[in-house]
Amino acid sequence: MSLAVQRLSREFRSPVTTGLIAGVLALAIFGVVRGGTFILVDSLVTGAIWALVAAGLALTFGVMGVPNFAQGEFFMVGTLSGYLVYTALSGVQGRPYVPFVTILMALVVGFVLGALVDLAVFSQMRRRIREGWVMNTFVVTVGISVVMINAHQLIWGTDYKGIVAYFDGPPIHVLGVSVALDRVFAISVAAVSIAGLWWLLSYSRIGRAIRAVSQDEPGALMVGINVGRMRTLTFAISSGLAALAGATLLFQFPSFPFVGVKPLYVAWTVVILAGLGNVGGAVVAGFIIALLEANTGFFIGSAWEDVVPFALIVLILAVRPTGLFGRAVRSVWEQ
Amino acid sequence: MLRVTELDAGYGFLRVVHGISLQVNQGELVALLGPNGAGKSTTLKCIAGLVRPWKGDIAFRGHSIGGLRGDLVNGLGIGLVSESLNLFTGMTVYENLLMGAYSVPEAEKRRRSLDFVFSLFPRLAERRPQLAGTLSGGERKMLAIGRALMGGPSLLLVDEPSLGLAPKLTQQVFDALRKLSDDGLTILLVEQNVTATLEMVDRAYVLEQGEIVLEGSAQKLSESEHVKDVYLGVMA
Amino acid sequence: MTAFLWRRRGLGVALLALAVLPLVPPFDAENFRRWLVISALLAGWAIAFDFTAGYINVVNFGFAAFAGAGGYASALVTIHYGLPIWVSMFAGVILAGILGFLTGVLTLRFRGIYAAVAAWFLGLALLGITRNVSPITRGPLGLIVPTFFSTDSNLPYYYVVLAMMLVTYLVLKAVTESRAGLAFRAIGQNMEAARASGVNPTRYRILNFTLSCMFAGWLGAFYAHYYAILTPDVMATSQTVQVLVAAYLGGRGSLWGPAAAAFPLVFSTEWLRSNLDRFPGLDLVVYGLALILVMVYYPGGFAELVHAIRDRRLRLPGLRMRTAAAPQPGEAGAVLSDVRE
Amino acid sequence: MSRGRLVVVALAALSLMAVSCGGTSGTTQQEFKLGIGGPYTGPVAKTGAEFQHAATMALEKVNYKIGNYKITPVWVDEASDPAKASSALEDAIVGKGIQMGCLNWHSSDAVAMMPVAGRHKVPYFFGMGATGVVNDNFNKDRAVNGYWMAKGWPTPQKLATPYGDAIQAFIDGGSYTPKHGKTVAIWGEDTDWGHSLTGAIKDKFTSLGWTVVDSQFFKIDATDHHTILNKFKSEQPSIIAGTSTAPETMSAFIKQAKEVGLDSVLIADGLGYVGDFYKLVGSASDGVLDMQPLFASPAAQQFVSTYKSRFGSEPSPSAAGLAYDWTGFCLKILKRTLDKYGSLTSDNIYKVGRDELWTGQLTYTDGIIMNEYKFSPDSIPDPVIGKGEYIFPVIQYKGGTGQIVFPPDVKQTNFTAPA
Repeated sequence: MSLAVQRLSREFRSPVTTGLIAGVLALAIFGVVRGGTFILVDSLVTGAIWALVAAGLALTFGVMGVPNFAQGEFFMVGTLSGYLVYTALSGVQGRPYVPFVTILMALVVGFVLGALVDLAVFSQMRRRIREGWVMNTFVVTVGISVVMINAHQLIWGTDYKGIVAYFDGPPIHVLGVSVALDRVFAISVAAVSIAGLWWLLSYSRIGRAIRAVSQDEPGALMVGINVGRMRTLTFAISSGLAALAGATLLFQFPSFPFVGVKPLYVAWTVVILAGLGNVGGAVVAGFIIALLEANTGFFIGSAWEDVVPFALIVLILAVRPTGLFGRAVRSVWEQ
Repeated sequence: MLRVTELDAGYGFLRVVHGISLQVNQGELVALLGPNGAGKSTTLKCIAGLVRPWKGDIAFRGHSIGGLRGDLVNGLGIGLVSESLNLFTGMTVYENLLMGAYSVPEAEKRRRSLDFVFSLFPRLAERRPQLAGTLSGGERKMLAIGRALMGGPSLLLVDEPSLGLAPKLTQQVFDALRKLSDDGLTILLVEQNVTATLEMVDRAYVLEQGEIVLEGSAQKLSESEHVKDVYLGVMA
Repeated sequence: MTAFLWRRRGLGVALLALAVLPLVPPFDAENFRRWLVISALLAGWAIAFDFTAGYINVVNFGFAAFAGAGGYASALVTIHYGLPIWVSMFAGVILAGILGFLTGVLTLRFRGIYAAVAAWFLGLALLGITRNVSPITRGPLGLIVPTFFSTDSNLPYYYVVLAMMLVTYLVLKAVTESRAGLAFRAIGQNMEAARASGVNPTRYRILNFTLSCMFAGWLGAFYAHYYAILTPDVMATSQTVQVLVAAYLGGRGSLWGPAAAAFPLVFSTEWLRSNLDRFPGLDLVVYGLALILVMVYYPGGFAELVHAIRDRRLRLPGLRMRTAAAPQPGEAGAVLSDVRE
Repeated sequence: MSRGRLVVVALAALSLMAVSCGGTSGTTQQEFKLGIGGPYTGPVAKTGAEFQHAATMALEKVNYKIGNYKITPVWVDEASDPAKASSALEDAIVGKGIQMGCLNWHSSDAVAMMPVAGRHKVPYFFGMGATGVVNDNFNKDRAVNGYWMAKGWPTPQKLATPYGDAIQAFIDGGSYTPKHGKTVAIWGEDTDWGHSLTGAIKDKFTSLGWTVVDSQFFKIDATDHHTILNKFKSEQPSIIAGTSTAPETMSAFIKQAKEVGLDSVLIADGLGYVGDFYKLVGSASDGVLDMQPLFASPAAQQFVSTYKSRFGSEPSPSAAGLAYDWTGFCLKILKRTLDKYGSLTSDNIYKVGRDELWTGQLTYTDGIIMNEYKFSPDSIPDPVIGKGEYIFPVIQYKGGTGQIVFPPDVKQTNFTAPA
């Protein structure tokens, strides 16, 4: 705990951060007063989900230095395996545990696939590449993304494989805003997963080892950590999280080859705003992006929903080149 | 305990170490001396598995460990305190020490190691919840040594412990190393500070331009003309 | 100047070959001439892209947006002011140059992946703006653009784009061989060190971005007047990816490598697309796998292959003739520690 | 030595290119290659798949034969990219020797493909790229772009007017009273299609005296519409009308409209573009208005069941259905050409198109969607719209099936206003 306090107090010493938090609060209040409470509620729900999608991306970059352009495709894998599992369980649909089984299976599929991809691709690259690691892996993830999208089309076709809803029933009302049960489910899954990830990274032996690799690779080797295995594990966790998000959001993102495009863009926006490699920051930034989108959509028009955040992020970066909560992970990303 | 034979190593096209051989016996405190760029650190990294040797053999307790990955070398009981320390700057002192005992499964053993490190460096106990990145230079060095000790090594490799430290702090670190050696730990030390080192070690090798030019007991080396001319002369 | 040209005699041979190619079978068929046009256009873009990626080490991930902006500017000037296309193309050059300049200024403090992503986001914002200012651009409805020629062949288009590619190459190559080129490489390798040795990174980075975007916009104008239709999708990330793939497969930092790679790349992908049409998507799987394999096993790309042959040290994947030179398995840690110390 | 090796590399690259060029030979005398366009890869590949399946079924119906010609389909993948589309068409014409083209999806692709068809004088029929740019280009230079003979889908403006008329008819007939006066809010995907269709809807409603309270466009892949819908909710329009061609976007919009609790009449043009939308939307689609042709006739029902059993998914009337009919029309044109000229060449086919299709002499009445597909000198490149010809009725969904509620002469049921 004291660690978190230390970090927070350091963040707050920066006037930029303080100013930004004040700005976000102002935006939220403005939105609520001029628009309605739904801006706040919807931003919270959407933000939690974006945070989940982005956390894996941040983790992969922080630990492995891989800016993953294929993160959206692992989301796609999640929607697909979620759909296949859910329809396979059609005999027992309606039982409340079925959605949970579905998303857990998606998590497992994403995890295993991520591990395989790391072993087949990134482990091989690590043996060979000396310089330009970040950009080379970036290009490779572009290739992975192309392969996964089109493999989906070849094997499972182009149909929209989706569901109406995990949970039937009337929406619940929060602050006068109706929220469908599925979205309540999604925000709960997001909250639990993020808390789980946070616990894993902060307090477990493996989580510490992952952080150790991200902070100092030779140091990690020196204390006996199998760095390669930790990187494989990291990529697997990150892919698993993306797949989990995909399966959880199946009601909103039916599975088809290109379903990962939107989550990918959002995840990148969030991660850049937070500072690459900063998992905790990604969670906060997820909410900020959601709030920005909602306000833009309401006050300027939906068509501008991504123009404004993109432009704003570039401006924020101009003031603070490592993102809002960026750490100096220079040695990795300056290549 | 450690025997290095005809070791060649380097980076890219650049060969840094030319066929050196050395040996460290059980319980000894041995130093590898030499000027900057002589290949001392590279040798140490080869032993620790951070740099892959091009040629030659490294044997630990009779088993060849040349080219073994760093984490596996660590698992065999070889601890390394590198020149740049390689601390986990975003973790607390306590977490760093805990990471040092990463491959020690027994909680009891970990706790005993921790107590030992804290008794050796009481300063670290005071700094326990602080982030490693916020420590002073001397404290970092202590933490790096402490972290290496947490794994319960039977051989400790220490790279330039005096680097960047004030003489007083250097002395403290050297005292600690001497004490560890007296307690029976085998230590291989790389140093540029020849005078202070020769005062405390049992034996030493002098490495120049990747080759061993002199070796022998500390006594013998302090009396050698070459050492006097090149190193002690400069120091004086 | 003569010396400059003499050193380029290899280029002359290649160019002659490219100029004759669409006249000899089997390349003289219209579909292959079209592939040649696509290749030359991609080659030109890859050169301009490599000018930034391979020299100052910043990957302009918003590249297509700048190229597309050039296309839009040229198209709009032609439509509204009735200027000849040759003239209005320079509107594209100027607009893209200005945008490149602004991007250079905005991303000045960023390095590596941050600069890449900042350029990406700028590109996406530009795309969004293009889509939304529909009174001017017609947005997603698409802008019909006058074409260069009302000809029934791709051949004149090919010679136009080939000439444009050549000019792009010669100008950018001349810049990289001047003092500025040294400065670019210095900045690309280590900005602080470059600054310390008296190179003004600000000026050179902005210069680089501006030049690269100017040529991107110029070629973007060709795109507009060739395909006769512009939609905001020409600025999409997928278009940047095509250029990036050509540049990386070609090998960064040589300018000619990306250009040379563009031709076989376009031909093989179009061939796959044409012949695997029973399995839509299979061609892209092959393409993606090829990209992954090349990046994993031969990240130096085409240019390195040629250099290796010239230096007679052909290294095939998995076969290391100089084990000493190659980083060893599992030693990323060691490599990193080298970098850090 | 080194130079020699360099030459080897250069030759390798060149031969890779040359190999790419080889492989295809000219056509044999009795084989006729028919290009069938569609977005077979890319973000709307689902539509491409429906095209491919439907065209295959249409070809199978004539056993791949017209007279003594064997008809071979060549799939022209437009890949949702004008550059790729035009390249694919040129390759199909020159490399594979297609003599006629049929079907396409995007308007922007159509604009890039038109000059290619014109350059090689290969007539291309029934592209579904529908917006005004295609008409503009067609009319601008008919000598070249006229080879893009006829569109398979009229400009959205011509189609979208019935919504306004329908609502007016419901009001006049007493089955509907606007809850919040004559107010309408417009929504749509931010594409050529979305803008031109909603533009037409907007114009129609305005001309009928309605007030447009808001217009919102979103990216084609947006699936979170809560902001728009909550805004609409606060603005209280009686009707919200719009379109999206992306099923994930459309289904999310409709589900979220219900979640938010909008009480407006929802016009969602294009919901039925994907046959199995009900799997995604469920009961939230009850009461939604759309304009879709229906699989009504026994032949159409037969088509649906065959399609489902062969391809495992529900066909959509406007994608698979129309593609089936238009391919059938293409085959009829071939038949007519053969009868008239005795051989199938691009030139003869073009002449039949020009002399008989454009004049309205040659029409197609064996379709499963429309009664008659017909063109006229005034309508081209669009098909003739109207009763008995190309018409989309307004339908209202209930339990996943649509029933015609307008125009009155073909209506199957009465409009039900939302509670």
